[in-house]
Amino acid sequence: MGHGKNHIVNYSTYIFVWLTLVTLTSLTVTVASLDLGFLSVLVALGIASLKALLVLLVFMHLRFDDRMFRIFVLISFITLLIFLVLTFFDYANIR
Amino acid sequence: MMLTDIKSGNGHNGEYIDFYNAPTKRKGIFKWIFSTDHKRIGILYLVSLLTFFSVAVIFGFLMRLELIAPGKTIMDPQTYNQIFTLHGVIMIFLFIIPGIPAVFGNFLLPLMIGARDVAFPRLNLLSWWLFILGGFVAVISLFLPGGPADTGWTFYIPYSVRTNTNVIPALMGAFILGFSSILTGLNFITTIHRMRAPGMSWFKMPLFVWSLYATGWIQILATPIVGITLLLVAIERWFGVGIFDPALGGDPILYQHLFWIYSHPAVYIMILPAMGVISEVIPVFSRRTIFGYKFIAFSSIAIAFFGSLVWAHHMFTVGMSGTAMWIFSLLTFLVAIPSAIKVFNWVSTLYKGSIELEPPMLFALAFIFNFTIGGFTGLMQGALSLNIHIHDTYFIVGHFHYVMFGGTGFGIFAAIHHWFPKMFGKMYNKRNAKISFALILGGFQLLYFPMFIMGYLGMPRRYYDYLPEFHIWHLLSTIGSWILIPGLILMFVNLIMALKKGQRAEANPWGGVTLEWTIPSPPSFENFEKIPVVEKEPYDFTHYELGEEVKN
Amino acid sequence: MLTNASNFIKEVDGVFLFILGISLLLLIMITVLMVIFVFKYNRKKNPKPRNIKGNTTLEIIWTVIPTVLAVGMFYYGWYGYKKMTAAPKDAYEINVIAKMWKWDFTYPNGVTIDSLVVPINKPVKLNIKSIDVNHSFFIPAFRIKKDAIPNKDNYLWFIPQEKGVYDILCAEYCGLRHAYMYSKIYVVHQDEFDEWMKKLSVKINQ
Amino acid sequence: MNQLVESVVHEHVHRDDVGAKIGMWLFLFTELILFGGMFLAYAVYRYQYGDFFALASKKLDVFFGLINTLILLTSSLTMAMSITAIRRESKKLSMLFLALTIFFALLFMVNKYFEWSAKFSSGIFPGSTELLNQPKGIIIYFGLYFVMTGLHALHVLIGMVILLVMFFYLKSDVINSDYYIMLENSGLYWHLVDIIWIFLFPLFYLIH
Repeated sequence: MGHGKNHIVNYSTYIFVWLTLVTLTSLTVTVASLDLGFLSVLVALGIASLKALLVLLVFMHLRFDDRMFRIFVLISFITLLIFLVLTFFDYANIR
Repeated sequence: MMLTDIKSGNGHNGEYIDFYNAPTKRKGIFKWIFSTDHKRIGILYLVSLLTFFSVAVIFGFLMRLELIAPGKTIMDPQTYNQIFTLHGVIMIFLFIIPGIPAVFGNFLLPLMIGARDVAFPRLNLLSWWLFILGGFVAVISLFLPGGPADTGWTFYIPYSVRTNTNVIPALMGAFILGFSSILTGLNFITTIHRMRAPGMSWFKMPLFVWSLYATGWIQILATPIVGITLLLVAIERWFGVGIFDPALGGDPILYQHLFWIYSHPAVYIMILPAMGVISEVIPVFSRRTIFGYKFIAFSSIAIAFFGSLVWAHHMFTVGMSGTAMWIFSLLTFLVAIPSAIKVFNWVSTLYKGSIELEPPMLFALAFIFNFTIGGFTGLMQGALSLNIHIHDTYFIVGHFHYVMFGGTGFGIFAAIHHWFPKMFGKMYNKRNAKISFALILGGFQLLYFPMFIMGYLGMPRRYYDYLPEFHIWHLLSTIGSWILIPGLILMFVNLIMALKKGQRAEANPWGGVTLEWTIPSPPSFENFEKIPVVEKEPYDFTHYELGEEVKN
Repeated sequence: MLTNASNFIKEVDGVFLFILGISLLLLIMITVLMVIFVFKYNRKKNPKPRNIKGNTTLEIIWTVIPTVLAVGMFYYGWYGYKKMTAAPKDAYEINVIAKMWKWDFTYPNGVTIDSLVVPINKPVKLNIKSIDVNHSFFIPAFRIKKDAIPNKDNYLWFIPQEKGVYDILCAEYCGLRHAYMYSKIYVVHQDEFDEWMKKLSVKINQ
Repeated sequence: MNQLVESVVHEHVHRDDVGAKIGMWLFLFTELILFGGMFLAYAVYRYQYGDFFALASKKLDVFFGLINTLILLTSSLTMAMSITAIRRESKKLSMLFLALTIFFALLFMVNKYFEWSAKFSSGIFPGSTELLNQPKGIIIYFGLYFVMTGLHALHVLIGMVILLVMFFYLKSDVINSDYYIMLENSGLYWHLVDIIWIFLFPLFYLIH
């Protein structure tokens, strides 16, 4: 903790992550053109989550920051997930 | 009301100037509305909140007057519908939700954790400005052609996209107020994480601070949902995008889900800080440590967490899936448990205490009584079969007011009486305060208890007119308002008189042990001359046990 | 309360009295304890407090007992509710259309009237729809309620068990005349019902 | 007396970079949940009108979406590099990276403008007769599309303004290798805008 002491991320790390993100993007576009049925949603969201995770961990420094920030981010994503799941208990059953 | 005497705190060395008289760059009212001092902002909030409260009480009074007898009494149905909407919107968004955090949180949080201010003082001022802006936008429709919204404070779709009244200002007002609330929560969480005095570990924080922490998280994680929902209703009205309008394929039940995802946790934004207040008041007037500190602290977190998972119990009659029904019912019952734990711990705190029934304590004990009734009637609504019958009746109205007014409202009154000497450096007339307490409590019971009975008998809520068999209950209820309101007036007059004529208050008139009582009343601009180092437990009253009088 | 107007009274009033009983017991306990403590440990009588920090056994007791009670209450309420959803297949079906600010009841033979007539002791199923905003179909005497929501098909069912006239109210706020969105349900004997039905169909056919 | 004011004012603006970062993250959570509410609405309607959503999404041009995705990802890269640059005390480089970020943001908006105008000129916009004649699922799809990408674009605009301010702060040395938390926080905001788009892209353009 404290300013100036935490890790300075190298340009090369960023560029490597960026390349990965671009690769994942082209992957998801390619996969979308295939017909995977129900799986297509899962794959698309899975790739998107992976991309988001990379941005969070590297671009947004979560990997290098205090653990508390990771816990906070986890709390808010879990909250959102709970909202989604509980709402779907209403929808998934009746229609 | 300004203190001119420099030395009003006792046992304090060096030069002390209270924050009212601290030198500032600005003059007059600008000294207040542009101040980033958390204490001034707290008092700004107090004044603005009580103004809105008075307006909403007047609307409530008019509603009760209309309902004194079946048929038209003093207003037509449209006016009635608009008035109950305004009553709800103002009370909820402009009084109870900001209520304790904005006023007492702002004033006390830094004092209680031994800090000079909150983490983001300018953001804090911005919250107040947003609050005023939101309040202004929300009530501006009173003066617009078409009049204020007539949708109820819940803005249920599709009525809120059909009605011709000014719904959008109310929506935007609530949206802005949401951001004010978020910024307050954000500020408090950061403050609690970063600015605790040395030695104040998490379990040495006063319980009021714990409740503000739990509240802060709900404010941050739930409020944006209602923000976007209300924004979408406004967009629906402007552009007709179809997200909610059933004529275009929208789902009115989805609106209700989104609305209650916030608005149920909002109930805990309202009640948790009040519980925090009670946890402060009871030990002070019992002169002993609180019973089960950790259990009360964790139950705040548990309430915040479970409270976020029960929203759909507002929707048991809309035709949800069977799975959703039982899950939300069960979760609703589970959220009652941390609340019960708190009540039992508070009552146990009285055990072997040394109790003095000063006004704040009276309000706190009444809080426990009212809240217990409110809680039990809440359990009744959690039971599915029973909920079907009492949903949308006066039973709900009664329950809601027992929790929100009998709970949070009394909590606010307890807080005002408890920290009034600290905030203003003056002591009010205690006898008048006790009389006003008796009137408020008595009037409250007569006003709201009949609602349970007529609700169970089948009196639906939001009715301009009613069947003759409900007359007696409405009459009793209206009479209750005639006792309650004079009580409120007496209370406020008593406090305002105290500002002018009240005796100077000591630094620690009640013998409290949290940090805010260690500094003079009112505090200096800097709060603490030197940031204190905390060694003791938060409610260490052992000096009374040893027979010593209070030491500062 | 304490009537037998519909088949759900027993469940609803039963769970109400169950929770009310427990609540009253606990409320009295809490209040009496508060009052006793306030008097017994009054500062005049008891100037020296004792600092008791807590008691884990007590905490466990007053966590576990409310949990058990709460789960019991949940089960009781859910049990009654399950019956409310299980409409018998042979139920007499009537379509209910809610609109600002009126109820329309359409019988199987196509007759539409603005109040409800049903035979006693026979299950009735109401299919509830709304054509404008949200409403809620509410018969307080029968302890039943269901929202009428645009784009959604809801239903409820009941067995009327006592002859008489009962109120039908709208429980979900629906605008200007919400309080007057009011109708009646007549519970009559099967013979009366048949005769009334015959008369109505003749009228319609004319 | 003046000394007191000075000392107090100084006390009030005492620096806590970690605190500032906590505040920023908490704010980002509200943004996340704000969009989360809409994602929830999207999920529910997709569940109800899945076929229509698939049909409607074919009317969007994947190419536009893909280009904008790449633009935002790259802008995130330059944003992150700008922070590394200032921390390595190369102010010029940091300003260059930040300027690039702003440029990409502008590019995103231009692209968005063309995409939306194409939709508008083909008669698809909220409340258009063309759209109202379509099945309900398609009306809702485009309702969500316009609202969600619209709100996202609004965030891009706000981000641009913030980054512009940061640019001038950098230029005037308000932000420097010791005090860069403002730049870091603006970066966090910018990355969040990117993350939202990372989800919007497959949900609207890809899933058929």
